[in-house]
Amino acid sequence: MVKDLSVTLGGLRLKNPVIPASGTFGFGLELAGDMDLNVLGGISLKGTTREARFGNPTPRIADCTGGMINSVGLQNPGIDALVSEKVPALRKVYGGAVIANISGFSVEEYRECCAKADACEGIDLIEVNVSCPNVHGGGLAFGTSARAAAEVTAAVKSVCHKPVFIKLSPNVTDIVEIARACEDAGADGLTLVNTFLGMRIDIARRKPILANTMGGFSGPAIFPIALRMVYQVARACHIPVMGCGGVASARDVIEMMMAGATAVQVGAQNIRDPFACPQIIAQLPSVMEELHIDSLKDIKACI
Amino acid sequence: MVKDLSVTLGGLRLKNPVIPASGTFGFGLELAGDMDLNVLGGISLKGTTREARFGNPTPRIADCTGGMINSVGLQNPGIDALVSEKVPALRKVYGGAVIANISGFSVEEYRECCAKADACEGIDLIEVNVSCPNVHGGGLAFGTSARAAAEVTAAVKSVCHKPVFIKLSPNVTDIVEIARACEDAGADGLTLVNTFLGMRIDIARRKPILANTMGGFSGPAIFPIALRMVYQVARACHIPVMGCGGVASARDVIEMMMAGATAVQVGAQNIRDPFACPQIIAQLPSVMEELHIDSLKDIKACI
Amino acid sequence: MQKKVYTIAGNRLVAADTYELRLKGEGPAGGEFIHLEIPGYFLRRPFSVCDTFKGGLSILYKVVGEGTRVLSTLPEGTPVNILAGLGKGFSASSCQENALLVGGGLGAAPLYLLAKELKAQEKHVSVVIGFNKADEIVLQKEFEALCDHVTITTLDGSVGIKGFVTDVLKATLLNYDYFYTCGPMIMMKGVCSMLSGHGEASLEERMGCGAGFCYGCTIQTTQGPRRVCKDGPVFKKEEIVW
Amino acid sequence: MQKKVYTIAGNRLVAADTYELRLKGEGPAGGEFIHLEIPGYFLRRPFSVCDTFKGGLSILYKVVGEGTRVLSTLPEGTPVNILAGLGKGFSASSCQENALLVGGGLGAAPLYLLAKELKAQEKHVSVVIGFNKADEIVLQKEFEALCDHVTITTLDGSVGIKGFVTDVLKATLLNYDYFYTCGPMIMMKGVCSMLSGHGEASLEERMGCGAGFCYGCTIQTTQGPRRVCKDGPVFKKEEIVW
Ligand SMILES: Cc1cc2nc3c(=O)[nH]c(=O)nc-3n(C[C@H](O)[C@H](O)[C@H](O)COP(=O)(O)OP(=O)(O)OC[C@H]3O[C@@H](n4cnc5c(N)ncnc54)[C@H](O)[C@@H]3O)c2cc1C
Ligand SMILES: Cc1cc2nc3c(=O)[nH]c(=O)nc-3n(C[C@H](O)[C@H](O)[C@H](O)COP(=O)(O)OP(=O)(O)OC[C@H]3O[C@@H](n4cnc5c(N)ncnc54)[C@H](O)[C@@H]3O)c2cc1C
Ligand SMILES: Cc1cc2nc3c(=O)[nH]c(=O)nc-3n(C[C@H](O)[C@H](O)[C@H](O)COP(=O)(O)O)c2cc1C
Ligand SMILES: Cc1cc2nc3c(=O)[nH]c(=O)nc-3n(C[C@H](O)[C@H](O)[C@H](O)COP(=O)(O)O)c2cc1C
Ligand code: FES
Ligand code: FES
Repeated sequence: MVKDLSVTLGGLRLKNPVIPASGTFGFGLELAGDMDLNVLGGISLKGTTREARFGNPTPRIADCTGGMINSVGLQNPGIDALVSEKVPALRKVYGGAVIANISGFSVEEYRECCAKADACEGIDLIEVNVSCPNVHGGGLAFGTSARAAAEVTAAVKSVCHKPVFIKLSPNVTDIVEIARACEDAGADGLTLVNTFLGMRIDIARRKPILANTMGGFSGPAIFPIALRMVYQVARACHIPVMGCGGVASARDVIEMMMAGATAVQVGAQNIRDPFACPQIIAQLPSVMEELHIDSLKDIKACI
Repeated sequence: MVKDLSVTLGGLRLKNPVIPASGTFGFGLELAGDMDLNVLGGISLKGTTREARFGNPTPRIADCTGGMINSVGLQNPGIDALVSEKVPALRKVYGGAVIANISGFSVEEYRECCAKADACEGIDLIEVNVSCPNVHGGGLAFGTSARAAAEVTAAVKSVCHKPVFIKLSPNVTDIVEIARACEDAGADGLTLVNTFLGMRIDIARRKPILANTMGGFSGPAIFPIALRMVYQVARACHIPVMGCGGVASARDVIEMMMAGATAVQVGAQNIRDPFACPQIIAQLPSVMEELHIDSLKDIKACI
Repeated sequence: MQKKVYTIAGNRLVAADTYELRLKGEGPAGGEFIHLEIPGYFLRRPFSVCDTFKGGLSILYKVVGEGTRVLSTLPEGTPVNILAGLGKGFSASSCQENALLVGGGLGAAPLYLLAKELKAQEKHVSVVIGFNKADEIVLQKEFEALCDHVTITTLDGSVGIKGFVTDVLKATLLNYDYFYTCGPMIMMKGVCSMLSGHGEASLEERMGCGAGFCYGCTIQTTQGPRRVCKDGPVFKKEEIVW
Repeated sequence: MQKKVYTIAGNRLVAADTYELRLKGEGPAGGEFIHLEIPGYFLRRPFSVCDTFKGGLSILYKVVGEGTRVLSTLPEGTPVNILAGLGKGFSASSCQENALLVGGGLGAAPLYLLAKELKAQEKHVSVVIGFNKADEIVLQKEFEALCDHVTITTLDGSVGIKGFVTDVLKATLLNYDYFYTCGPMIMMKGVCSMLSGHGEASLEERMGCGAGFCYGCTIQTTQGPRRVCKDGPVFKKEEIVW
């Protein structure tokens, strides 16, 4: 039997739910020569800010059991280069859903960048990463306070016509509280989760491995926590959730969807294996067959 | 050169910093026939409450990449059986530091249990697990609110003469805030961290693996997050920290100590390998040699 | 309990999705089950000892999930880390003279080791084992070579008697003073409620340590909470709360 | 970039803590370095291609941490998952006639493949490579068989000239129109500031993807931010910000 992998996300039809997560697949272009990008349900582009950023000093990467820590620090060419160069170039080779991932250090920066992304023809959906420190709010990440997350959401929604998904940080006591605040402020959907704050030490040199001391931890190691958060939020909110965190196989995709995700992002696993997403997509039909699933739409939050 | 593995924790001298974490080594007695317990620096006993508890229904255990989830739910024989039976029996075969791990669902229960533990001769140190839901405070865990954690700390300290360590939950936005609140309320030390709230789904049966839906996730997968929390808290507080979370090797012990831990607990790794602690202790001298460490006291927070 | 590194001496398909794993290694590896590390998985997997021989033991396992699937791909010569000497097994001495063994599927595995022990004690052994289909049958020849009566049932009737093992117990007058059962819970429940005499059943739970100290496998019994891995997996019929 | 499963055809100790790993497999596996999966570790490890041959390639690696220690235990026949065809390597054609290669420790490895290419283009090749001690020397015979001049230095003077490679560059009049260097940063910095002509150096950074899309290995250059894995690892002397 032919399997139906398609899903509908924020009004967009995706040919399948598998989307490389922001920051783990560049702007798509970097891999266009190595694979057929068009097998991907969508692509979440590298996090973009108002100005171009070099990011943090190296080392920016540390290996961990079942995952990795990164402190890339939002290296990007700035929103103007995104909409005028990166997206048009990607659109020439890619027909699926293009997701712009926007970061900012002030509500104003979020609003401005999202307005530009909204006006860019090649972008289908806007994902707002609220994990950045709030420079006007004492340095705590926007995503760790329900009020700040709601404020960003409302500001962005006021300038966007395209679907807006808020991407939440898992480094919080109560993810549901923050998710609800975003929903109430008008978010069209949520992406759960970003990285966990982690750290490794080079015990021979007696100093942190990362030049930046701490960084974002992700990979298969975080899957059970991400899955729990997706489950809690999908039950508490009415807007769709993109599940993200530790997904590395077709089975993980299905588990995330059963927990309540409408689509699923794959992050660190791409870095271990650039062909992870096409491989997962290729494996989905046989895993669906084994589990007696005809359409992925049927399993959302089925537990 | 002979290596000095000893450390001083809350005024106690431990022959080495390696301590099986609460709930992952029973009451020590279960393993007394299988190994020489006296190689262990200390033993943190299974979490104990006022009344005996059966715990949660099975399945209580789920496997994960680099770790496991448990929802044992504090099965224990109650504080009276702990002080009258378990500890005296353990004391017959074990001479190291005995740590009672106390849980409760109200401040009053914590106070009462800790007072009994304090009065029990065989117990050297009291570890207060504030991860339980606060039945009088709306069901949120004591350990997720600085105020509730401080309240438990003060209540327990008012009845204890032995050193009291508060064991914190990592499921919080700001671990430093909670650690400081406990320090200010008189804690003699902190244990960081307890398990992360996680979940797994049996995708063939379409239901959560655990009868209890969610449970505590731990094991090597959480090491980078636990290490980061130990690092942050050890820098912010003046009281000693027992580092816990994902430790599985002698190198991990040293990394935790470099991050700021005075002693180190090993949890899920015991469940994978009952001989993990004696093995780690046996490997410490050669790893110290390789890293030019003569005494473990020298590396605490050395980065 | 002992931790050992054994070597795979054989890992072959013996029935549908079912493999016999032969492990060789030094020292006694008694106990009712072993707890086996599978590369890439954090927790060990428990398997009943099906047979022991000089310098080793064998288990029968079914591929039901990821771990057993990986296990089935490990070639001869692969070292395997196991905990051995785990669990309280069947008590052969509880039987006076005539034993009845009732198994379902791979529940037959630990019954085989028991049958050998009962025969060593010169007791009469009757065996009833049930399977879904012919291609799932295991140990038939081995039991026939060893025991006094062997009855096979299949759900589809392709081999032996058509139906459940309980159908046989209902229809046949079996002579036994003690019974032993291992298989799906629903089957064992039926067996225990149907058979009037004393007997024992071997239970299953998801396990953490497998060695009695994590309390991950606790069940409620008529005697209070008990750990399946250490106080069991075999419990007396009267102890079990179904 | 290609993902391949190659097989270990040899993994032998060739110097102190240093192994030669020979991998065989199908298809071209060009590129400056491979990104190799080590069982039990999440991230791959990058290693320069030292030599290529029909149906395979070899690398030289030093055991410096956990991953390389595990790698050194893998026996012949083990399948290894690699990404091949990575990185922008040395440009042999930038040299007109006389090439100078300066290596430190295992920095000699990628210079060997370069030397082969330069010789294939019929250029003169002088090599200076430095090691700490005699037991760390690698590729000496191979370079001697291939190149026009080979100078070895050791810090303790046990073999060749006593001192650093930069001591040789200072003391000797070397005839070259283009130089290539690979080794510790501090050495390459000395080499690039000492040698007046044009040249290239191969840099190292901790890597994530190794293939240009995670931006984990970005450095600042005189031309702006560059990814060591994709825009490098080889950069022109003038591009590098030390
Ligand atoms: C005392 C005992 C004896 C057993 N003897 C045998 C035997 O002889 N032959 C045999 O084929 N099987 C036996 N089992 C069941 C066997 O342990 C599981 O089939 C096996 O663990 C499944 O592993 P998996 O990775 O393929 O499945 P997965 O579902 O991928 O495993 C995930 C987790 O669930 C656990 N799990 C899954 N199914 C079971 C189960 N039925 N019982 C306990 N834990 C489970 C696994 O151990 C693992 O921790 C026994 C179980 C117990 C408790
Ligand atoms: C382009 C390139 C080519 C290289 N070629 C060689 C070679 O030919 N021979 C050789 O012996 N080594 C080479 N290295 C260094 C080699 O990658 C590291 O020694 C190796 O990754 C160490 O792994 P480990 O697990 O033993 O060390 P660990 O310290 O346990 O590794 C932990 C993490 O740090 C990274 N890491 C550690 N040291 C280095 C390093 N010096 N450079 C980059 N990443 C590092 C590892 O890749 C891993 O992600 C090269 C590095 C780069 C970037
Ligand atoms: C190298 C790297 C860079 C990342 N950059 C971004 C980013 O720019 N914006 C963002 O929202 N998330 C970023 N993330 C987070 C991922 O998109 C994803 O949310 C997280 O890694 C969890 O998924 P995983 O466990 O599958 O990696 C980055 C992750 C990694 C590993
Ligand atoms: C099976 C199991 C039972 C546990 N029971 C307790 C407990 O009773 N009290 C407690 O404070 N922590 C308990 N924990 C948490 C551990 O003590 C430890 O804090 C946590 O597992 C993190 O360490 P790890 O990653 O080394 O496992 C338990 C953990 C496990 C795996
Ligand atoms: S599995 Fe740990 S006590 Fe039974
Ligand atoms: S390592 Fe990923 S871009 Fe260089």
